[in-house]
Amino acid sequence: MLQGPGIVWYLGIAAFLFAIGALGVLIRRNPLIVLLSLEIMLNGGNLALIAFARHAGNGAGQIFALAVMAVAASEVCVGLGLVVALHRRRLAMDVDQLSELRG
Amino acid sequence: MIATPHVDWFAISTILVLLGSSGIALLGAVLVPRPWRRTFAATVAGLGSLGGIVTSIWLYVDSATGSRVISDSFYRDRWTALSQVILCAITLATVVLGKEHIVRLDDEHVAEFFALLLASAAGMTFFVGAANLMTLFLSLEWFSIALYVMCAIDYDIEGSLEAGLKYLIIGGFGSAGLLFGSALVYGATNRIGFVEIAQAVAQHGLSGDLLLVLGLALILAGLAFKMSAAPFHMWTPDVYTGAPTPVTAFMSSATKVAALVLSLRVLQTAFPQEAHLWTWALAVIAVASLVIGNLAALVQTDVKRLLAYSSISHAGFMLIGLSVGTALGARALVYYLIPYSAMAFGSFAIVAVRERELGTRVTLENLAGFGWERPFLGVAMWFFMFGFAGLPLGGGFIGKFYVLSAAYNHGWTWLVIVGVLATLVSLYYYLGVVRAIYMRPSSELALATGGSPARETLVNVAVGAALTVSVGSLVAVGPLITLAKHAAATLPF
Amino acid sequence: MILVWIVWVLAGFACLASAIAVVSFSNPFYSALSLIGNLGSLAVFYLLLSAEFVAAAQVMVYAGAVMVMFLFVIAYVGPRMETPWAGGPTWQSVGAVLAAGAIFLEIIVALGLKAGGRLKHSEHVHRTFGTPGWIGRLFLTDHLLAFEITSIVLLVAAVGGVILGSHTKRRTA
Amino acid sequence: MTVSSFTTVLICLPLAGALAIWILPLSRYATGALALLVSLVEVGVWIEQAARFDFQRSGLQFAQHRTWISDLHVSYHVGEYAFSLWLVGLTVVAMAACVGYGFWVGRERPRAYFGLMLFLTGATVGVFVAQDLLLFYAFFEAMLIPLYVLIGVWGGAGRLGATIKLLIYTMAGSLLMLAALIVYGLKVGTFDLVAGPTSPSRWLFLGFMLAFVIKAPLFPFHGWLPDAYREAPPEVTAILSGVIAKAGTYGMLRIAIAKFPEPAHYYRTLILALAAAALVYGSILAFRAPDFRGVVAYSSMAQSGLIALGLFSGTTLGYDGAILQMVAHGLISVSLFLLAGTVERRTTTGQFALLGGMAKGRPALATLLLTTGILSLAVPGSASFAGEFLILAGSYQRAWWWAVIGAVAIVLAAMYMLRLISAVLHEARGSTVHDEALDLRTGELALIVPLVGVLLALSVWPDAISHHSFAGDMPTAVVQEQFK
Amino acid sequence: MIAGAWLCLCAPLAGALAITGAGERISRRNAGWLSTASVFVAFGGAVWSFLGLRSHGSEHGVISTAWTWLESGKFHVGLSVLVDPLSTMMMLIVSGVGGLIVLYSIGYMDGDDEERRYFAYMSLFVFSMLLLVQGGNLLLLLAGWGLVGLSSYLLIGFWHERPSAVAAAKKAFVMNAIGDATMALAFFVLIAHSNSLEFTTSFATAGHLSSTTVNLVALGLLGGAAAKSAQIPLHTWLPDAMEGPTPVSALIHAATMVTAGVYLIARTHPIFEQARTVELVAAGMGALTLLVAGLIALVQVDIKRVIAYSTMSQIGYMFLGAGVGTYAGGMFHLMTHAFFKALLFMAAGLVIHALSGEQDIRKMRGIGTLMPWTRWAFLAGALALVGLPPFSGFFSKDAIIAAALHDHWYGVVLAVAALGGAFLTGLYTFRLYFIVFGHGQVSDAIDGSHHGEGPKTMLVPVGILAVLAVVGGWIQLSPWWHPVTSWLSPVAATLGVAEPPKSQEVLASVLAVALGLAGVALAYALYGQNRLAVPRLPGVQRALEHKLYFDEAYDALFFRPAAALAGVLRRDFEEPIVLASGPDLGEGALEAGAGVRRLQTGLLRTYVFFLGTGMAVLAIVFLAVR
Repeated sequence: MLQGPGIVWYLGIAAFLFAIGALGVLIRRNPLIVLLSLEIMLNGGNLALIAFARHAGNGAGQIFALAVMAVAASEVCVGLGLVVALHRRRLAMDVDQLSELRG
Repeated sequence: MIATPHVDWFAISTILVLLGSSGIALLGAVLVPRPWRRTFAATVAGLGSLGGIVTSIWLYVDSATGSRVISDSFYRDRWTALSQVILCAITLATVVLGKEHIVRLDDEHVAEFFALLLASAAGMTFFVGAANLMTLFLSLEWFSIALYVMCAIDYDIEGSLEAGLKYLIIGGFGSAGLLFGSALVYGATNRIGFVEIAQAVAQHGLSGDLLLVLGLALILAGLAFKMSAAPFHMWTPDVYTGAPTPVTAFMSSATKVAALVLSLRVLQTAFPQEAHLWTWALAVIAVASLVIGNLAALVQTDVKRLLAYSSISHAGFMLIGLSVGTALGARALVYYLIPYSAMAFGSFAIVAVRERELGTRVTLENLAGFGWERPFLGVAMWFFMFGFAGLPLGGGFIGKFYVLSAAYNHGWTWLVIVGVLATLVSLYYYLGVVRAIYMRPSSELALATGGSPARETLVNVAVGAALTVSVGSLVAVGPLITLAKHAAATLPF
Repeated sequence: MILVWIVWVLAGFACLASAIAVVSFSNPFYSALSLIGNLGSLAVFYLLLSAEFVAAAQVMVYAGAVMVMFLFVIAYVGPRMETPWAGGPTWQSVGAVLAAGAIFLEIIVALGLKAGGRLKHSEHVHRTFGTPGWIGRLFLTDHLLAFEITSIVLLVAAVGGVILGSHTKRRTA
Repeated sequence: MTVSSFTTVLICLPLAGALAIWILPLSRYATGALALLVSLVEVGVWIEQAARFDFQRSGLQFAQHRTWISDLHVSYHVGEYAFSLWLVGLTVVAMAACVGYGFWVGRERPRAYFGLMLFLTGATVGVFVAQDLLLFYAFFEAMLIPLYVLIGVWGGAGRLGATIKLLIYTMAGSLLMLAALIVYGLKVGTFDLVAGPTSPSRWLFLGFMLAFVIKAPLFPFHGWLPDAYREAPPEVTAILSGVIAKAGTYGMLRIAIAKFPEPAHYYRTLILALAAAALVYGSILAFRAPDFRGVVAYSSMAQSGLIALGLFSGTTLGYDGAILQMVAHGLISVSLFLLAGTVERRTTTGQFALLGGMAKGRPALATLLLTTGILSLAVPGSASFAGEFLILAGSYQRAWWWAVIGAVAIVLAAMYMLRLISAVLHEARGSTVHDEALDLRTGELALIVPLVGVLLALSVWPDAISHHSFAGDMPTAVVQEQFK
Repeated sequence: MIAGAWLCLCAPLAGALAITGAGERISRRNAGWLSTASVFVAFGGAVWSFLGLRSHGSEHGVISTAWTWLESGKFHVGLSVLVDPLSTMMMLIVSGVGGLIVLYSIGYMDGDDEERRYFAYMSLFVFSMLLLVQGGNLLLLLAGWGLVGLSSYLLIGFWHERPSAVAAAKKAFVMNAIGDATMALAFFVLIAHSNSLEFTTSFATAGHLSSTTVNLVALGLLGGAAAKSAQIPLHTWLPDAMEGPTPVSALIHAATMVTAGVYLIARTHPIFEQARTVELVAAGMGALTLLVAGLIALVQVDIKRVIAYSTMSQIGYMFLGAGVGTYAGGMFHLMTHAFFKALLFMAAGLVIHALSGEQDIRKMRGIGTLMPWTRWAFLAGALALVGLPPFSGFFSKDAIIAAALHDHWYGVVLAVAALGGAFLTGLYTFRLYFIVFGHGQVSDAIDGSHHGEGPKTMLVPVGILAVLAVVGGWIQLSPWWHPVTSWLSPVAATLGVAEPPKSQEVLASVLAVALGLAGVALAYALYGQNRLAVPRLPGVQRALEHKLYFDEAYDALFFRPAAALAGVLRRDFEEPIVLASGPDLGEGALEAGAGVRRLQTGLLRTYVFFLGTGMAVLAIVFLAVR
């Protein structure tokens, strides 16, 4: 039996994290913060997975969460690589400035 | 002692072959002296994808009855195998194209490029066989991450990094949605395997369950993003334009194949009870893609952007086949994918040649006279454009016929009408390309300096192969449909 | 019980606050630090949800390795101040809130409607649930393939990072 | 080679020729010669086929059937009825003349040009012999592909706009036809034209008809016509109006009328009205067109209207007359446009204001233009008169006013065609007509004289077509039985 | 016999083809001889048929079919020739007079650049005319009908550098096309009812038709006849047609083609007899035309136009005759008219030729003294035209007047008109004669350019025709001697009502001759001796000089509205709506595309926003629908 608050509360937190992360991606221009916001979104998903795993009492959720962690790390790795490359190319750290391609 | 599951190595042999050659290519990046590196890596990659084709064909032949392997997390069936054949063929063509047209600077990162290409192809070949939400998500990220890097690999070109970053961030957003959706579906059914999800829904009467449909919505959005279907398409033009053209060629064909094929499997296998939702949703998405892709393409001057929008509209067409959720639709989809990917790949390859020759972005303006200067590529482009437009110069014609037939069979005559109207609009810009390459004298064109002389041998081979496939699929409809039929037979309809 | 509730409330508060902080700090450095707090509070949740191994991994992998990487890069490129909400058309900011809010509300509504139902009673779980050994067993049996491809994803990302980050001589001109 | 494969040979020979021309690195001269040879062989094959054709027997002849897409019941099914035999004949003869014209004037980029011309031949023949809806559609569309390039590359100054218009208009129609044929084929379970049953659906009928009325074209679907006819190279315009437009009217007969008898009956008055409108409107505009090709272009539209009038009158005379008129007008407009080409080559223009007086010292040009023009206005006794007479007699049996409108058009035709003849040949010499402009040369004569000769022969014996288009005496019955 | 008919039909065609095909390989002169020969061969054929038919004694003639020309369902039409009394008579006239005129042309056209073309056209015309008269069914008749119109067009516009000639040619063709169209409509009715255009079947059918229908058929035929024979209201082309070379006017616009309308009525009289109303309309039309044309002829100054109006007037007589039922009378007048009118034209042609193309009679004064032969020939023709005994016109014209008189009140009106016409004929004919050939000062203009009498090739045919003009009428002197009527009776039996008693014949003859003489006398007074001043009626004169404003009226009523309609359609419908609608739709699509393109801002956040919104919307919909 789950102690403390019910699974729903955790899920509420997860939803909030997902939403706030999305908001971050939507309103921030610094690619680094955008990447951080993406992490928050993924963590929201992770929390949901683990909460459901606990709720269902089956391990898939936890495994999934672990894998997601690795994936998140990978994304960050590539994302940071891009940021570094941007920096090297003396490009602005502002996603709004990256609008060479449009139309 | 842990009882590890039985591993059916043959089922994942294609993936292994691709991964293995990716590894060898990567080693080559370190061990092979620089002058040989390009040739070495390309050869390894070529052989690898060739091997992939062989093994996946073998797999197709040997998997008449579908089954799940390795703790039920991967499908060994003809649907997987056929998609793998297509994917490996695209990869091979990309290798051939990339041998000459990727990363001009000191051959830096060339070997890594081929390694990533193969890794990404391996990811896709896995993706199409994924049997649960976890393997789905992981393999999606697998090939996506490789693609992010490939987009940005030529970071000296203007826009390459921008494309990479845009793709990464939007892709991350999409995957996060997919993840959350998977979590919700998992929460609703306590299962992650596709088959089990459907079973759970059936057993517990979960159809219409709030969490389930919410999860389905998020998953659908994440997958639609990968197919670059509107309104999840907005990254597509920018990324296709900014990425090195061979990568664009690969993405426009392979990614779509993978995303569409897998989407059909997920939806049919895991969510058959929610068909009333996703069929309509996909139909609407298809219409949106047709409308937006075609209208936006009308006003493009940059050829890569134009083709990018065209790929959005074709995603719309293929989504029609997907959306009807019938065996006919599945056949239509698989059939459509073959000429489509050949044409998409071929046209981008031709753009790559022109780009290299001019040293600048290819626009409709500076395509002038191209058809006369390079007769073969011109004719090929002609075929591709008319084929895209659904004129009977290639399988695109039958493909459209097929998906529209599927739509009608499902009772969606309105979708047939939308499809033909969209084709009509698309005609304008496809003809525009033909007009640019043939009907304007090249004297109108001030050739930019800084281009390098075209190296054409291998490109011609790649384009020729694409041309053969696209025209051949018109003639050999029968056999291809039989293949598609057998492949689709493994899905539950 | 009470203790659990207190921990939960504290962690929840920290989690929400740090998440908001991440997206609102104008200095990426602070944002990154806030994220560490966020990850930490999540780890607490994981523990409460009997996911010990995940909690540990969260702290080590995420808060440790990943965030360190972040901080390095932020230090490398130099923290660049930037105000949230600024730039871009107004409709987009409004739309951003609406979209994010809509997603949030949808999930909340879905949960709220379900809260009284099946979600109310969680399963009893065995003591080993979430332990490293249990996780390890799962990794080697039911989720062998997922485990393997996770490693491949990491490998690909590593290669990508190297390619993107490597600093070679630029062509002059 | 069995007898049946004649039809396939007719389709594939030019396609193979096209391929050979594209692939073989031949000289300019050799390319043209090869193309001409191929098209002449094609004519020969057709003659052989016509000689073996059994006009007494009803049903499809020289048929071949192969499954193409099994699960949708689509097949490669080709074969000829008597009336399609004539249209195929028109196609191969016209194409041979036009290829010859291209050879004579020495088109730039010969390999591309001749390849496309042969491709066009194959596709057009395909339209007339296809007995499967999808195959028909494929050929119907395939015709556009070479046309687009032929006009766009070798056309006049306004060619780009004209090509876009041509394609968009005609595709707008044919894509709706695609929708209609999908619905039809799936509903009845086969795409085969011979085996397929009739359908009472009015929507489907309209879907098919739209394609045909645009292709023909009938009023008011002719927005593409003036530009395309003016900007295309003359031989391509000749094909457009002489052959391609006939694909539209052929489709009306083979598909719209045969497969949708009930809707055809229901919409008969509407379509007859459109046809009559095309007839009168085209004639009136032809009368005011300021240039050679403009006149012929609008007159082609009028003639399409006339043919449609015959077909939709639904009478024996109407059907026979329509087939005869298709062939006769096809040959006439090919000759006229080729003549327009020869005039334009000599004067650089087709504007009447700049032309005139060309008859003086150019007897061959004058004679041929006069003869063709006179044939075109359907002077009594000519093949085109025979066709027109049958059509109008047939439409009279439907309702008297159609014949009256047709009779008005006879007068209008005389007016515009005489205006054309005198504006080019007669009165004072135009400012662009120089003395050095030669009479028709041997090469040009060799192209146009045979066409005119065929027309004259048909004038002497129009029954060759009018009585050999439908097996048996009653075309109405044959059409009702769907040519079985 | 049949072979003769085929020979007759084909010889001129062969001549035309040979001249066309030979091109410059044949000399101009030889082309002329070839053409002449071909027409005389045709004449031989005609004679052969005539003799054959006489000995054969066939009542209704013989039809010979070469092959089926057109066939559709039950309807079928053979390429066949008909040899019967009516057609043989016409064959003889056409090929005989035609041969003489073609012969005459050799001299007349000598020196023209394009003689070959001329002779080809002439042969083509003779062929067409023979096809018209020999055609074994209505459709072939129509074919010949159209082809003569074509040849007429070609020959009127022969001098195509002259805009007026081209315009006249076009006018002639279009007017005739109207007639062709009405005939075609009449045929459609017949086909609809009998599925046949054979003469016998059609005539039999006509008997079963309702009176409205048969009237419509007859009206259609009458339209064709009126157009071809330049009867009011379709007459305006004929005077303009004088733009053609004079032999053309003689052959086509006097002797043969324009009288085809009479032939048509005679040929299809069983139909007209079912439609008496229409027949009477035809008679009235003839009467009106003969008066109007006679009046207009009074003021014309172009020698050929005067004769042209006279032709219209004389054809009016023939229509009158046919209309009241004396088909043979009409045909008889047709024959004599062919002789004397061809003669008049050819004599006029001699004058014109001598004056190098001058046609204004005011500039010809005194030419008679220089060209005595011509003058005598012309006089013979003029007297025949006026219808004084014993010249041919007397016999034929008076028969018609007598027949008309026989009918009830309407007949009287017609007869009065015809008698008025006789007076007018005398007046305008001799006005012409006295102005051109009268005694007087030879004008200076003539002296310099005059060539004297023409060459033998011209004089011989004129001589022959002069003789025929005098004696041609003697073969029938109704009611006492009437071989023509009997000859034609199997195919064109005179209506009973049109069989005038002898008293009427005498009365008509006396009145006509007296009035004709009065006309001549007045002309002599006015123009021959200038004893009387020409009365000054400026309004009337102007109206007549403008040919009673028919051209102007047609221009205002038909041509201008049609041209304006075409202009309006082109400017206000075709260009802005039909041609522009496609591009406008295209513009619309492009604008929509530009709109979509503006959404593609290049800003990452916009893209994510759409992705997020898409997710949210999808989720809401799914939750709502489930």
